[in-house]
Amino acid sequence: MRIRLLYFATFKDVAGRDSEDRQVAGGAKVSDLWRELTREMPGLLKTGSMPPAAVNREYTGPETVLADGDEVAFLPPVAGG
Amino acid sequence: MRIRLLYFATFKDVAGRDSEDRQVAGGAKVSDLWRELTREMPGLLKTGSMPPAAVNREYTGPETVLADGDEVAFLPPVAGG
Amino acid sequence: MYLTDAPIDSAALFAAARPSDGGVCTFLGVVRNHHMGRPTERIAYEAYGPMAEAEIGKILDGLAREWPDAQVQVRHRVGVLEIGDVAVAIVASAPHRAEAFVACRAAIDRIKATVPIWKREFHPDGTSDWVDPTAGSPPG
Amino acid sequence: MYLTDAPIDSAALFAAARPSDGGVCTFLGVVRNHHMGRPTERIAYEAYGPMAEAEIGKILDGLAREWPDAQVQVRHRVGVLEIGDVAVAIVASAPHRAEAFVACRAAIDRIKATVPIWKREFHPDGTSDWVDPTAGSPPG
Repeated sequence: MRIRLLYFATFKDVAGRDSEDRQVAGGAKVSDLWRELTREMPGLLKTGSMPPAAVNREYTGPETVLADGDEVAFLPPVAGG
Repeated sequence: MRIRLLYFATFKDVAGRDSEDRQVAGGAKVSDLWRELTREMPGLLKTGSMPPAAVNREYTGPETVLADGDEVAFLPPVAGG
Repeated sequence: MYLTDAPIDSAALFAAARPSDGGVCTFLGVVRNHHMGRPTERIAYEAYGPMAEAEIGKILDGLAREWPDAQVQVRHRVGVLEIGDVAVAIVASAPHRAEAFVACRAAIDRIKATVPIWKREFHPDGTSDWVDPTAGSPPG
Repeated sequence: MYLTDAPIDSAALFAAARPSDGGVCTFLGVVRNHHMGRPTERIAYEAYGPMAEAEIGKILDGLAREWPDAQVQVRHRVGVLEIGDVAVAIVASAPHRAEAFVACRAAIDRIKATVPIWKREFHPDGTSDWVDPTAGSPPG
């Protein structure tokens, strides 16, 4: 199945892009996707362990199972205000 | 000796004036002046016991001894803001 | 200099923030249409002018000692105000927000506690009375 | 609706106070010329727009439940801001000042904690970096 992945701030710099469509295995969890991404781009680990994740624009935990068409983002430390 | 007495807010309503020059005895304290005023105008007591007093535009206590030319005011409960 | 009988220009107060200030906390005290369950039509503010100026100055001196990084400005209206008019404006700016908030809150609390200013509320039924915050009213 | 790439019109936010409101507490987050001891020249704000809008909405819903008498408004800039520009404006109005202060403070604290907005600081030496508030910087 296919998800839409968004990159922001320092993660966008590391990835060199702001978004991509990506194939993930059926039943894959948020934490599985993060592991896969950090294998490809170890630079993502510079903010430490798995950052907060959002699926379809809502914060969610590492155990959330991804679904086809999900919009997924890992969020570097936020700094609004 | 002579002092300048100022009235504000509800005390101005009770006194029917906003200021007056007044003779006080040498050595008179703030509390003596208040007692004298409340004898003349018992309506001043409607805010309770002796209110905060100011001599020459500074808060002061009941034991302060008055001096010739002092500007004195008893202050009803303040309500700025 | 802290009291004025003209409308308060809040924008001018904001403009005084320094380039090093990252947080600006403002409090506006506004004439509201009710007090202790009774409707209010307008309010007349009266001050012991010279003493009020001096007291506000002392409060600002105290704030500067307690929160030296904060810069606090105060304006208070006197005269007759209508519903929605700004009676008092406090602008506290500081490098970080925590100090801006605490200095702003302390400023308005202390002004209400000690500055010789009084207000007479006028009600729609034609009556009026001097507000006595010590008589059990909620804080304004 | 909470994010904007145009200058924030604080006056318009003030104008939303209701006739029953006696206290208006405002917080302006302003771009300052320093951060963690380093000089700042300008800041670029980036947001995960749709999620940021939703998160601010949830924060406002939570504030309305906790302080039902307070009315809170929020605007947050995105894009490149210069020193002194307003990055975020919170206006909390309530019948009494205590609620206005606490709702305003809670609003900015929660916005900083969870809304997906990032800022890149540009320094006079030509370098730049993403601000990481979890890296031990003082609160802004």
